[in-house]
Amino acid sequence: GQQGQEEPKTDEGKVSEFSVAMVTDMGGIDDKSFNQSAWEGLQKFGEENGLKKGKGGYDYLQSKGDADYATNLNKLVRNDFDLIFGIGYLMTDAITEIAEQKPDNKFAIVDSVVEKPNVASITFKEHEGSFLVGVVAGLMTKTNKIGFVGGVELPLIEKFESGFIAGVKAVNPNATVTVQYAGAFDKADKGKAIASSMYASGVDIIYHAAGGTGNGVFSEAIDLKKQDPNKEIWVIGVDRDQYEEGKVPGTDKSVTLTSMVKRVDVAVYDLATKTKNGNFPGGQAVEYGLKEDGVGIAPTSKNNVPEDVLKQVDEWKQKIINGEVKVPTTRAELK
Amino acid sequence: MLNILEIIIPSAIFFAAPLIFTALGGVFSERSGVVNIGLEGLMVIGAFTGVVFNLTFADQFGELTPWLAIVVAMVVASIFSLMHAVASISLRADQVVSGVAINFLALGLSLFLVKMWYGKGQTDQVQVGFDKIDIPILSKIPVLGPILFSNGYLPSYLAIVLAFVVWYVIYKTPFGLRLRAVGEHPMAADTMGINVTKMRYIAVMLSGALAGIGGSIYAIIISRDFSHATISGQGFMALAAMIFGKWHPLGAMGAALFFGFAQSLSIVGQAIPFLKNVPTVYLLILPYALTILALTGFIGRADAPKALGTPYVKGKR
Amino acid sequence: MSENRLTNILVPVFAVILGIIVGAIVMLVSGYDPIAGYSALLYGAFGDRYYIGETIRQVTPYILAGLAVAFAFRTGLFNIGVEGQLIVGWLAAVWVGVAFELPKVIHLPLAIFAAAAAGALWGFIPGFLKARFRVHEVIVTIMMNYIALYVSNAVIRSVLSDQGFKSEKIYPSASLRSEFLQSLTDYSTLHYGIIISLIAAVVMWFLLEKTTTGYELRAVGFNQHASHYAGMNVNRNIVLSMVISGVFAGIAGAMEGLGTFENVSVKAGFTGVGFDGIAVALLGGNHAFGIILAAILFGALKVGALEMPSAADVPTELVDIVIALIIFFVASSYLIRLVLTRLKKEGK
Amino acid sequence: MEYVIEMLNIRKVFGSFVANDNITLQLKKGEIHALLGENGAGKSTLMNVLFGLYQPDGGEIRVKGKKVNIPNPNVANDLGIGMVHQHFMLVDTFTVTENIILGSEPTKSGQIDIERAEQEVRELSERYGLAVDPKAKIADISVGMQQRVEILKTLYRGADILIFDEPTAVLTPQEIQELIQIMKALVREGKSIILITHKLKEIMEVCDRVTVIRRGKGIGTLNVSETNPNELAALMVGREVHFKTEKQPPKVGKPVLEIQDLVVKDSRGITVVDHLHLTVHAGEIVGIAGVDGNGQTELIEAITGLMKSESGSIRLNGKEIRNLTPRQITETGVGHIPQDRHKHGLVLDFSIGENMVLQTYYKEPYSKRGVLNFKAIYDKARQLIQEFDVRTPDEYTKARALSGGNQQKAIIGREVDRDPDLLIAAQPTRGLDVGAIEFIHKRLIEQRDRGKAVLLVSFELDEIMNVSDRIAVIYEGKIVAIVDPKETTEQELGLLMAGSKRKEAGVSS
Ligand SMILES: Nc1ncnc2c1ncn2[C@@H]1O[C@H](COP(=O)(O)OP(=O)(O)OP(=O)(O)O)[C@@H](O)[C@H]1O
Ligand SMILES: Nc1ncnc2c1ncn2[C@@H]1O[C@H](COP(=O)(O)OP(=O)(O)OP(=O)(O)O)[C@@H](O)[C@H]1O
Ligand SMILES: [Mg+2]
Ligand SMILES: [Mg+2]
Repeated sequence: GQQGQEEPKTDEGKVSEFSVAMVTDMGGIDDKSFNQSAWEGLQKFGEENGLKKGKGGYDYLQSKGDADYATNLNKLVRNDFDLIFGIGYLMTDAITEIAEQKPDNKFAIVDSVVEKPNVASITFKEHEGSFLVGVVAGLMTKTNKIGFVGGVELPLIEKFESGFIAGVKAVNPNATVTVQYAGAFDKADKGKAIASSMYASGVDIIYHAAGGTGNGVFSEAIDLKKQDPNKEIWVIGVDRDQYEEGKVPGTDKSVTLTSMVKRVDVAVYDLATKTKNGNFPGGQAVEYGLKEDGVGIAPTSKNNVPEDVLKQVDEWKQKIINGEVKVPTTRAELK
Repeated sequence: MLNILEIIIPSAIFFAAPLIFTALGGVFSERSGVVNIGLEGLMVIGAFTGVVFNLTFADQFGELTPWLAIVVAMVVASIFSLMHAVASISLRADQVVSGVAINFLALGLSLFLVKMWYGKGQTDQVQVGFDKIDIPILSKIPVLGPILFSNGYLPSYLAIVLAFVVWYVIYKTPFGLRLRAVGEHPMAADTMGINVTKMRYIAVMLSGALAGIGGSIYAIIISRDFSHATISGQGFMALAAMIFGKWHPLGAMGAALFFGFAQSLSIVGQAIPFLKNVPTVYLLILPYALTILALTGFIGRADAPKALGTPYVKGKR
Repeated sequence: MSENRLTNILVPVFAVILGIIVGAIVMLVSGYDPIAGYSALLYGAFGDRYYIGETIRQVTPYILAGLAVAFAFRTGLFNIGVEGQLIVGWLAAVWVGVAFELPKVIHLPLAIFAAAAAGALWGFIPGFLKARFRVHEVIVTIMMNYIALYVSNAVIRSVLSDQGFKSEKIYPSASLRSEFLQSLTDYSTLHYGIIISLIAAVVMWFLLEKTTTGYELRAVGFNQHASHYAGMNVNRNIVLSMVISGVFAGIAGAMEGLGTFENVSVKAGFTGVGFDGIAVALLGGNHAFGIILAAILFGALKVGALEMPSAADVPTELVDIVIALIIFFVASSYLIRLVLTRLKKEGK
Repeated sequence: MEYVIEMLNIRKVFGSFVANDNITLQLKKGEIHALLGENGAGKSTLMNVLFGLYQPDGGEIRVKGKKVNIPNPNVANDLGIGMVHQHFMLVDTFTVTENIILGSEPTKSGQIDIERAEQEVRELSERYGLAVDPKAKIADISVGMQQRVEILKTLYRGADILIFDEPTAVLTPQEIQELIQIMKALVREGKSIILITHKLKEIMEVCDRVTVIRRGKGIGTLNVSETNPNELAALMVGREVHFKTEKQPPKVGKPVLEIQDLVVKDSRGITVVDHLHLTVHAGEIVGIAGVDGNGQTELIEAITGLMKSESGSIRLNGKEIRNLTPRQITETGVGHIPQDRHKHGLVLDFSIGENMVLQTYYKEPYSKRGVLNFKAIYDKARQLIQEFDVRTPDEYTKARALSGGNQQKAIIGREVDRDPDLLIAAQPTRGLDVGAIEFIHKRLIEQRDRGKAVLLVSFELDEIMNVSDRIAVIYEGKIVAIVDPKETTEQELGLLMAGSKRKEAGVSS
């Protein structure tokens, strides 16, 4: 029957209290990317509402493979969490299926859209954020050669790519952007090799949207910087403020020019609060852009980016917010 | 074109180095007659130890840290390889099986410890790595200098040097002669008063040590942290390189360099004009397809050491 | 004879027990509560009908992957390529599943057949190269794994989707799922694949032990010269062995594609099922029925593990350690046999 | 006259099986001492104990009067004991020198001093007239040469007590003669030798004393001068043994095997069978005499389809079978007792039963529509084990566990039972004791009397002389002579085999 739920094996979870949990993809809550960011949001929410980690409070489950998504989501359902997040587009199918099976539970998915009455979808306007870091790159490149390293060639990543290129072109039409995909989000060696070939061919700024593969980009930039400290090369971080990742050992410098931050934490926090207060946006697709502060450039940017550049970035930001500029989300739109 | 080579060759060498170390380890083990599918796992242990040591002691040892990290990784991995030795030599285990066990155990254990010590799925980024260097004189050679001896990492070059050292040890020294004898015809070696068990233990531990180095330099130079994805298949590629190289140190090195070249070609290729509009998938499968072709075509069959995979039991024919 | 068989059964049992004990010790020394850990594991695997369903679902591909590895083993070949054969099988099954809509009686078998064929092809290549050029099957199968991974990803992107990361959902007519099983196990992803894999086990046993084909395959596995002398076609048997092994692996892929996921998506890395298959085969003593038991054990461990972090906050990796230890003890069965024979002697 | 070696009441047990049961053997300085016994009597075991490969479970060993214990071969070497093993202990991929110095390599600054080693080897081999090339790879040299390398290994380590385990089982008559000279030279140089052999003739020829063991028990030691082959045979088997297997004159029928102009090239493209003609009729045994490596092996592999031939024709009962597959050939009625029982003859990890249907498993009654019928298979196995007196616990035992002799009986049983028109027997009695040999010869003659054609290849001249009705001498891939055993002598054959004297190859072939 539809009402398949059973009592959780321990009833410590008090029904009165609001409990929320999330399932990560293979990244885990420390992937220096959206999983981690999401967990930070959830923790913030938990602490502010005096919840404790675990059943009946706030919690997470990490997946070790595609096969685990459904199982993990179900686990949380069976533990009676009131709101359950699936983090990452990989979770789409699992959420869709389980949402159907458990119409009385509330779900949310990040980075993808699921049209079910009991699912709230959270997506981001990565292209907008990418546009801004594109502006930074366009203004700061010395060689007029800029690089973009993507993880897997997906519509999602294409948003980063197109937004970024648009940003560059907007401020520096005769700069060229070399685009290359590593084919994976967890192949640091490929990231490093790609970066090495890009820098060697004169590129001086690389924007990566490649998760763990990006680590390779950083390590290459750092090694080059160590070899020749006055070499002008930069990396633009993604998802979170990656200033730390760019730190050059033995110095206080970082090769991280700026980062396109994607405030999954904010979004998760918002949605959890909304739901707690009884207005769960079921069936809706909430999109977080510059306007909602869902995306933007990292505050640490000022360390390496001069004032005037940041000023221009702000101007573009306004233009986008008030609709003067429409940022492309696909290569097609870019043309 | 030259410029392209300057990009491809260094990254080829840099891809190859960890494979070379590990494959050389494999040569020792299998030359003594012990199959070592466990290279992958031993690399994992090496990577794990290298990174953890580096993170923990960076402040004490400063620039020395990565080198010490390699040494420690080497030691720990060779101790770990003892399990394989005990199982497959003393307990007459099926060597493939115990190798598989090593692989599972290495990954499970190291991730378990990472979760325990760092409370998360991967370690932090190591701060002190190896520096890119231009080899003093050599890098000044016209043409070749920039292609072969610039923008490299010292460990990469050491790997190549080591291959020749191993070749010398295996083919020129009494130890090498005995090692090969033990792998070809242990009973003959035994009747000549060679301690088969001891030789095989040494060989397996050497393979552990070298795989440990391979894993640690991979982690420290490339991924800079340790996670489930750090070592994913490199051990098997090293195994392939060893067989591809016909259980010969220089052959193994050649094969590893070949893999490295194909790898970097598949990546850098996308930047090369005439390869630009080739679909990426072809470049991605290039290394593996090439290897198969090479083996089928000009390399032909390789002859494994005769006693490979068979535990030695006194007085049994 | 029978005593021998008894030891052959006792060895893995002891191995499992030892593995679990050492696992407990590991938990103790690293400050976790073994009781809590294992009871969480147990609950997560068999705690209620949902978990049982999930466990069986996980067991399904394990059985087939184990059979694939074992079949090659028994004929003297080491097929590390099960992973790759599984991936192409998965792809092929889903391809057929989404390509057209047919009556179930045709569509489902067709999809499974496609998977088997794909796996067979992926096994044929290393088999052929071994037979024709004496190329070491271990390398070729390793290489074929990567090729399978990248090719299937490429196909998913360009053929099965428009630059997307996953295919459409397969038509119900090709699905192994069923309302009945779902209601039975409260919406677990359990599907009819388990029946197929059990049948496969019987097939393997019969083929290898009872038929002339199996006799030839085993003979070639043991001694190629004698087989040649006896008038068997050695090369043909090598190829055949890899092909059949690939068929099992391919069907394992179909289980994922038509049952567990009902689609196929771009993979960042290997599924691991193929490699776990090696472990399953080894623990199962490369014997069809042993493999079923081994698959059940590993399936339960894998699924149960997911409960450990939340319920006992023990890292799931503990299970991988236990599995590794079990394999290790099986490998070192000589030790256990020694002990057993001692015991027997005492008994007399 | 003091003893250099005394093995007193040596006992060695494998599990529950007593391989040596209080055996005593005493070796005098400068003598050649024979150790005689059936297959599995315990000879190799006893010697392995002396050489430190096995530890005795009882008894004591004295070397030059001193009580010693020999935990490993090193100690044996230090005591001056060297062993030439029955199954050679050589690494094929190594050179002669590498094999000899293995374990005690001369070095120069950590590196093997190969030149010096080769020099020493050359000197040694000249001193004893062994004539081996220090640089040659083991894989490329003849069995006889390999054995000399084994001898050099012991001499290199300064052994003065040498153990030879069945050294002549693998040698050609010429090589045997040379070996005997070598042994005599060794004794002249003051060495003492223990010789294991099944060949009484050799014992009579070279040995001073002989110790006989049966089923692991010592029977006694005799002076060779005071005994004779029949007595020795009786002592070791425990019953009367007939060497000359008596047989009726052959009833020769129509030609069964007709070979014309057969040319076979080996893997390196060298012609090894060279326009060979040979005919074998129903009801006769044709023995092929020849020195190893004159094309015997290739001839047989060509007939049985294990090897492709270049040109010519091979007809069986008039049907052309050249270059058919082994199976097609077997089915046209060829039985083959292969030279290497472990490589070709058996699947050692199959049970005896499974081995008994190696060529017939796909036929009724052993299988129906591709499904094996194990009852039929094991019934057959039981019957053959019975008929051919294969000593084995049961038909489910793995072939590996049987002694060479019993493995051989099993193979012969299988081949004979298929009732082929042509039975090819290659080295059918190599390494077997006289009892087993007698049995096998009986079976071959039985086949011939049942009107079958038998082709026998052997390096053992007396076997050839004994069993054959006609002897074809093969030399450099050609049949250079067809002789009647009753009208020839070993001397003549030896010369023919050496290719020196050419007798008109009777056109009868
Ligand atoms: N390592 C062993 N383990 C168990 N049994 C053994 C072992 N070696 C020999 N035997 C048994 O001991 C008996 C004597 O073996 P041994 O090799 O001494 O015979 P042998 O006299 O050399 O025979 P042959 O004339 O065939 O060489 C055999 O019957 C064999 O079954
Ligand atoms: N490890 C062992 N376990 C049991 N029996 C053994 C073992 N090693 C040798 N034997 C047996 O010891 C006996 C003597 O061994 P050996 O190899 O000399 O046999 P063989 O009859 O001389 O055959 P061949 O000399 O042709 O190889 C044989 O019965 C052999 O099967
Ligand atoms: Mg013997
Ligand atoms: Mg013998």
